[in-house]
Amino acid sequence: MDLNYTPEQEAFRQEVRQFLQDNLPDDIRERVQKRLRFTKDMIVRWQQILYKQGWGASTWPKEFGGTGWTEVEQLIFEEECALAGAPRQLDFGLRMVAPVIMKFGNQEQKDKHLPGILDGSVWWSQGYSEPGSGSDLASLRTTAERDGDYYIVNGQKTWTTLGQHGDWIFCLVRTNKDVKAQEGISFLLIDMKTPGIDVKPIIMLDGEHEINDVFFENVKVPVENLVGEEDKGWTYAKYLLGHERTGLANVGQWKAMMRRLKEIAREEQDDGHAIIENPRFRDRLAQLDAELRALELTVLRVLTNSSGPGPEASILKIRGTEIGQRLFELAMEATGQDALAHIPDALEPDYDGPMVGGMNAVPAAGDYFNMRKLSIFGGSNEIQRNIISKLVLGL
Amino acid sequence: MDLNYTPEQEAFRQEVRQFLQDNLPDDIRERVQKRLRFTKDMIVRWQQILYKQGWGASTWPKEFGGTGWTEVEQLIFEEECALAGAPRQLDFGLRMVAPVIMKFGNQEQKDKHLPGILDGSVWWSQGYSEPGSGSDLASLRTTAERDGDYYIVNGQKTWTTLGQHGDWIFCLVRTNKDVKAQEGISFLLIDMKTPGIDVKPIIMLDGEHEINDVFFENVKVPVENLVGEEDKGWTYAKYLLGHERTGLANVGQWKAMMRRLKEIAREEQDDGHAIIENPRFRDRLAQLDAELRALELTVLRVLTNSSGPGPEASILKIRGTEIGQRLFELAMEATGQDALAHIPDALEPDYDGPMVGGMNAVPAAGDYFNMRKLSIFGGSNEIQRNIISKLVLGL
Amino acid sequence: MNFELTEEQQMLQDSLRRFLANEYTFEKRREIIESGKGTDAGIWNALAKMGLLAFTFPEDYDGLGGNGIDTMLVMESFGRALVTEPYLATVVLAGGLVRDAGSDAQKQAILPAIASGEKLMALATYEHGARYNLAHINTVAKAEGSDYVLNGNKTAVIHGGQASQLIVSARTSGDARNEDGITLFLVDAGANGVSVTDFVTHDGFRTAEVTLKDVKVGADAIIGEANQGFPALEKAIDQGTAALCAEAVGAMDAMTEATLEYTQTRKQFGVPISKFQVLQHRMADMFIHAQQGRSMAILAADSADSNDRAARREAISQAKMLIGQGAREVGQAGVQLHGGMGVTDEMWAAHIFKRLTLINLVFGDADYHLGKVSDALLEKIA
Amino acid sequence: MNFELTEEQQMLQDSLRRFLANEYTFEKRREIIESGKGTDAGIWNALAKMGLLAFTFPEDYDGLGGNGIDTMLVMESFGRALVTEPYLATVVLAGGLVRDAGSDAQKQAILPAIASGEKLMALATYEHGARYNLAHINTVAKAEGSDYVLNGNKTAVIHGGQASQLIVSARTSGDARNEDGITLFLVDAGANGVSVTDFVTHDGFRTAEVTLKDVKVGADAIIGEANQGFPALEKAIDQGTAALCAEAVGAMDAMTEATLEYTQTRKQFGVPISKFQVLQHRMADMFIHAQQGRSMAILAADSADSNDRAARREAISQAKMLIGQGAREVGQAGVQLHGGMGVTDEMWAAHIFKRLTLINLVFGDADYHLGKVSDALLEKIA
Repeated sequence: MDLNYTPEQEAFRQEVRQFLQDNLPDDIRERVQKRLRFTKDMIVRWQQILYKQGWGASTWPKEFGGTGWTEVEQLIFEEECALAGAPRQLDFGLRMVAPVIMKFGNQEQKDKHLPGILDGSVWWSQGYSEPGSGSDLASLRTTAERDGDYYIVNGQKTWTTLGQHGDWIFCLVRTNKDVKAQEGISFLLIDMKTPGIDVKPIIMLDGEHEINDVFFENVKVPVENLVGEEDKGWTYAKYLLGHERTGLANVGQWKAMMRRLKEIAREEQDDGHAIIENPRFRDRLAQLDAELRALELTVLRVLTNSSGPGPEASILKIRGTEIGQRLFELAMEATGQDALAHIPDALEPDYDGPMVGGMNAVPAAGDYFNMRKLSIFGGSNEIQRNIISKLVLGL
Repeated sequence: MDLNYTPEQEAFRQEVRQFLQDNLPDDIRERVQKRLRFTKDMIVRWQQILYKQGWGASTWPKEFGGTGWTEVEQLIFEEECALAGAPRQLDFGLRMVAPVIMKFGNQEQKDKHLPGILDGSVWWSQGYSEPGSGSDLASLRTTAERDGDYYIVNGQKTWTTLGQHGDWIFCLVRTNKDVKAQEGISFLLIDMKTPGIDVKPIIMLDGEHEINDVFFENVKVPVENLVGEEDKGWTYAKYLLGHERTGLANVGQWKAMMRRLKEIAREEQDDGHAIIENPRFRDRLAQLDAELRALELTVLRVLTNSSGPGPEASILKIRGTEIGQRLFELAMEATGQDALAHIPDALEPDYDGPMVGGMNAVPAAGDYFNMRKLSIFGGSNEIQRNIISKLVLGL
Repeated sequence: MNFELTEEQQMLQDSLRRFLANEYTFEKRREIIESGKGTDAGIWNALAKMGLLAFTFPEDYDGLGGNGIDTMLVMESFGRALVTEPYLATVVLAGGLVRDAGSDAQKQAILPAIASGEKLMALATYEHGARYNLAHINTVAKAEGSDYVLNGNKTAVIHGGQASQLIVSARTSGDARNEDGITLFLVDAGANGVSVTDFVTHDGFRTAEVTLKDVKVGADAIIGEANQGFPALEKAIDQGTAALCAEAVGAMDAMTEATLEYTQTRKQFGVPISKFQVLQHRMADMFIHAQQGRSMAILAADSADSNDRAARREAISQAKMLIGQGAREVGQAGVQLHGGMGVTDEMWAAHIFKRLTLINLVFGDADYHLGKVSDALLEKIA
Repeated sequence: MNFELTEEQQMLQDSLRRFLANEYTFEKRREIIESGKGTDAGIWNALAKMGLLAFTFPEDYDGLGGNGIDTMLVMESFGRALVTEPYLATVVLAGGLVRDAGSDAQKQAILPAIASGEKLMALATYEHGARYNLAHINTVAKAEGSDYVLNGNKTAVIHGGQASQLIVSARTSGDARNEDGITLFLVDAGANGVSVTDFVTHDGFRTAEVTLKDVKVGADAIIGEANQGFPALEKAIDQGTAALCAEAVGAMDAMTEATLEYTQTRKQFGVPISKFQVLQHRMADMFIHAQQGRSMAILAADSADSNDRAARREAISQAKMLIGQGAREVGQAGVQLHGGMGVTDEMWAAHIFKRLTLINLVFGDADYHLGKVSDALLEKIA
């Protein structure tokens, strides 16, 4: 065992750090680090910068234009990006639809779709969940009926994160109702400019527009946009879930947030002293710091373990989301009564109107509220514990 | 609403307190307050003293020799007894079998059994649980077959607390196998000197002998010892469970233990200071103190609520056991490494052998271990939450 | 020892709940909040007509002589319906302060006006950097002849933007953090040098930042005695804290009920999710928290009127601590059990969650009050 | 970055586990504990033959040059089987101290004798009233010519009653709580003036109270330098703490396994209780705690050899804190899920629970280490 990074890994980290210092635009960094409202533009611009460097897809193999990095290198890259204040790259294209296209798509699909994901020119959205399906994903009801060279898609998808910016959407649709729920599902790529698609905002509890309903009414999708075989979509979706080993832990993001939280703890005042001097607050911070360290080590254990990915991902999902939620809870509590005011305009960088307290308080409560989604979306933590019980413990 | 005790209640409290001061023997008080090993003798002697005062049964109506006190008076009495260091009276006779005999027994049974419970001359044990029955009590398999004027009892009871001292035992037995589980159960009173009864100790995890297995092999029980009707025993057992409203909260006992814990916190040293000065320890004590206060208020709310007893008893059982367990956990942690040594002989008052630390440490770990039973026995806290879900929340 | 409501209290509670159920719907509430006014004349006048705004004032000043328990009943009902009206600010904090510490002239001028619904007030006392320390006051009131000139900044002034008159704490002697030397002043919101910035809060209430620049008031603006304002201020905040505890209990009940209803409707894998044991136990725990909270809210309400400072403060801090913790657990559990719907603006549960969260932050969070309880314990037993 | 065991480590772990599974049964363990000796010659000699007692000693002294990770592997296996042998006291604490701070002559005299299994040792350092402060030492060593005379009392001397030689910390200068002025002495357990009282612990280990009354030792009994013993002492306790962390992880695994097995066997209401979702999730949480604990035990083992004091202490305290908390959760959950059987002396789970509980109390409980981590955080970022 050796808990140190190798000299090569350390050199790699330095290279990434230097690149970030030289290339991450200040306005983007500011938006990220102050936790201001983020925009499509900042994601796309950053993706283009990475693409120019050849780092557009840290998780892809080289043959598709990826970096071919090891998992530890990917982790280092993500961590450095997060610590530097780079925006998180968009998962839907890079880490969700691309692996499926690479593994199950045909050559035309690869040629058509992967470059746009890599260079940031095409914004992908996810069309899995439906009203009423929730954790029971296979109960989905959106249908795709074959009509000549087209599928006619009807139904509704929901929880489509950032779908308001979407150019394309990948969807699970029902192509066969006469078989078991899992066996009649297909995986379709759909151009969101196709007539009959209607994207409607869902306002989150923090008042922000982040997720959407997507309605499909007689949407004509060319059959060439079917990935793999008809009715086999559930297999591909499951492949995708199994593909994700450690990303759910979000260690890089949470380390960046922990650093931010420590700054907040030094800045926010408690009866004339920094709140870090308050022993109760500090104890909770220290506790969380240790738990985050344990999470990071667990991620590294999983990554460097020679046996393949397993349902341990559920552990990382549970611990990662719990730690993330508590980080934002502490950040809110640090700002005390300053967190009460809701000033959505102050989430824009050019805001110069009235405020309560400083910039630590502006996003504090909204972020805490928003982050409740972490333990719900992507398979609730209850579902994750079911998975551990069944697949790891054999109960 | 009025959260103050009435002048009459305060006067009653003073009367009880004075009586305890004058009549509770010092040797018994010492055993209780130091949490030494307790004996049959101390329970019986104390019961006799109470009996002489006319206070042998604080929960019974006057017609059977009880005090006829209101529930609030009962609570005051219990609290004062606990705070003074009186031993807890034996529930099995006073609060478990007696109410059943009063409600469902015939006059002969009342005349024969109640006086011995009241004056402490007869030690009752409980024969409900069986190996394998656990929370699913109705699955019990001990049989009583009618043979002339006798039932022939065969089977095994377990978790019989203090059964090693038992003169009589009340048992749920199966008298009919051809009906639903709950409908073939009878309630029998059995003299433990009857041939065929064998009491075997179960050693608890603290090394102490507190509970027992009780084996029945062709035990002849006169039919006159059947309470109520044959096959109706389940109803009587359920009556008993419903009868217990707030005793499960154990507020008096825990208030006494809280007082003791505060003494311990003043006495035990942390780097040359009393451990109460350690902010982490003190915070946990303060937290628990507040929770105990909330529990006490909840008990009083239930007691003085004009609507009858309900499944709220499950809340009190859960909170009472959780608080009790944490009291003993803190008491153990207060003594630190002194708690490691296991010196069972030091649980006797005349012990003068070697010790580690003082008398705070002697019972500390054993008590903590022993108290794990609180959330298991008498319907585990999981079962209690099931009850709340179903009976209170209607799920 | 008696936890029963009087017949009058029961009637009050019933009619208030009925009124709110009919008039203060989810949609109506959203309209009021989005109107940006921070209060709704129709609702407020109706509350005045029900006598609620006068309930805890003495009978000599158009009141009914009610006590902390009456405030509790009102606030609990408000908590169930997430009412955002300025009751806490106007009636409990400012009205309570004037009632307990004001002169006869001040009571005469203020209490009937509050009672009738025509006057809104607020308490401007917290300052930046102080966090929850009430004595940490840097706003200065300097004597000039028989007048005083106030300078300073106040934060977390609940419904300050809606008030026509503020009660402002200022230092007339001593250093920041001294309990001595604090004086309470009545200041008209429209007076020269007063500027009030009104903000909506995340839960649809209002808070204000108040700046005082050379604001001149007469000696008759002092509530109670100069330099001796702290005990009254502290007691007012204690009463406000007790009121928040009651509100939180109402909101916890509402959250539990909303969650019970949602989980019994929502199906997954072919059964209502309320059939999953893990969710059942979590709802049982929500219920237990609400029950424990109710016991402590009663204690807080009963203690809030007391002049035994140590006992009152201990009870209030124990209550706010346990209720703050319970609010967190119940709020988070309620959202979680609503699944994805729980984090959308559409769901009642999301709004309850936000209110429960912010109640914990107002007048001291659970950790702050744990510190108070812990310190008191040390004093008592060390 | 690599978390894989070497082939040798894997073999060591496999053969040790096999040995314990065959030879160190529940019944055998009970016999050993009830014998009152505190160690079993057969088991101890077998461990010696497997080379375990020498693993972490330098090759020059019959050792194999192993490191903290090797200690972790041994202790984790011991934790799984609840081995009560004096490995921590003799090999990790005393052996480690002599290895890291002893003179060549001391190493020559001690390490091979430990390695062969013939010599048992213990570290006598904690004192009553100090709780977990290692520098709080009142035992005095007074120079008399070239000799030293020791007087004082030591507590929590793990396996002190089994040791033929003790390492005793004593103050040669400075006040209680000073890190400077502490000297470490080798003291024969049979020396004049040494009295050792042996106690069984609740979990079947042994602890001793040691009294030193005018105990005379030569200057050659000093380990390292006079007055400068604290860093070595602290490092030894850190290494012991890391070892306890590993042991706890083994015990947490054992508890999780025992609980999985029990709940799949035990039926209630006609089904194995492992089918109840609430119990399943609790077992999932036990598993998560054990996994988190394993990550931290590795960190502690890796850090234990380090001379970067601040980093080592932070890692050790973070590990002991999280593992202490995990041990509590896993221990309590395991007992609870065993139902009534869980609180009887018959059940394996009850014995694991007791060991997990006491591990938390040894060398600082979770709160103590939280305090250390919290203080370190303040230093780093304030």
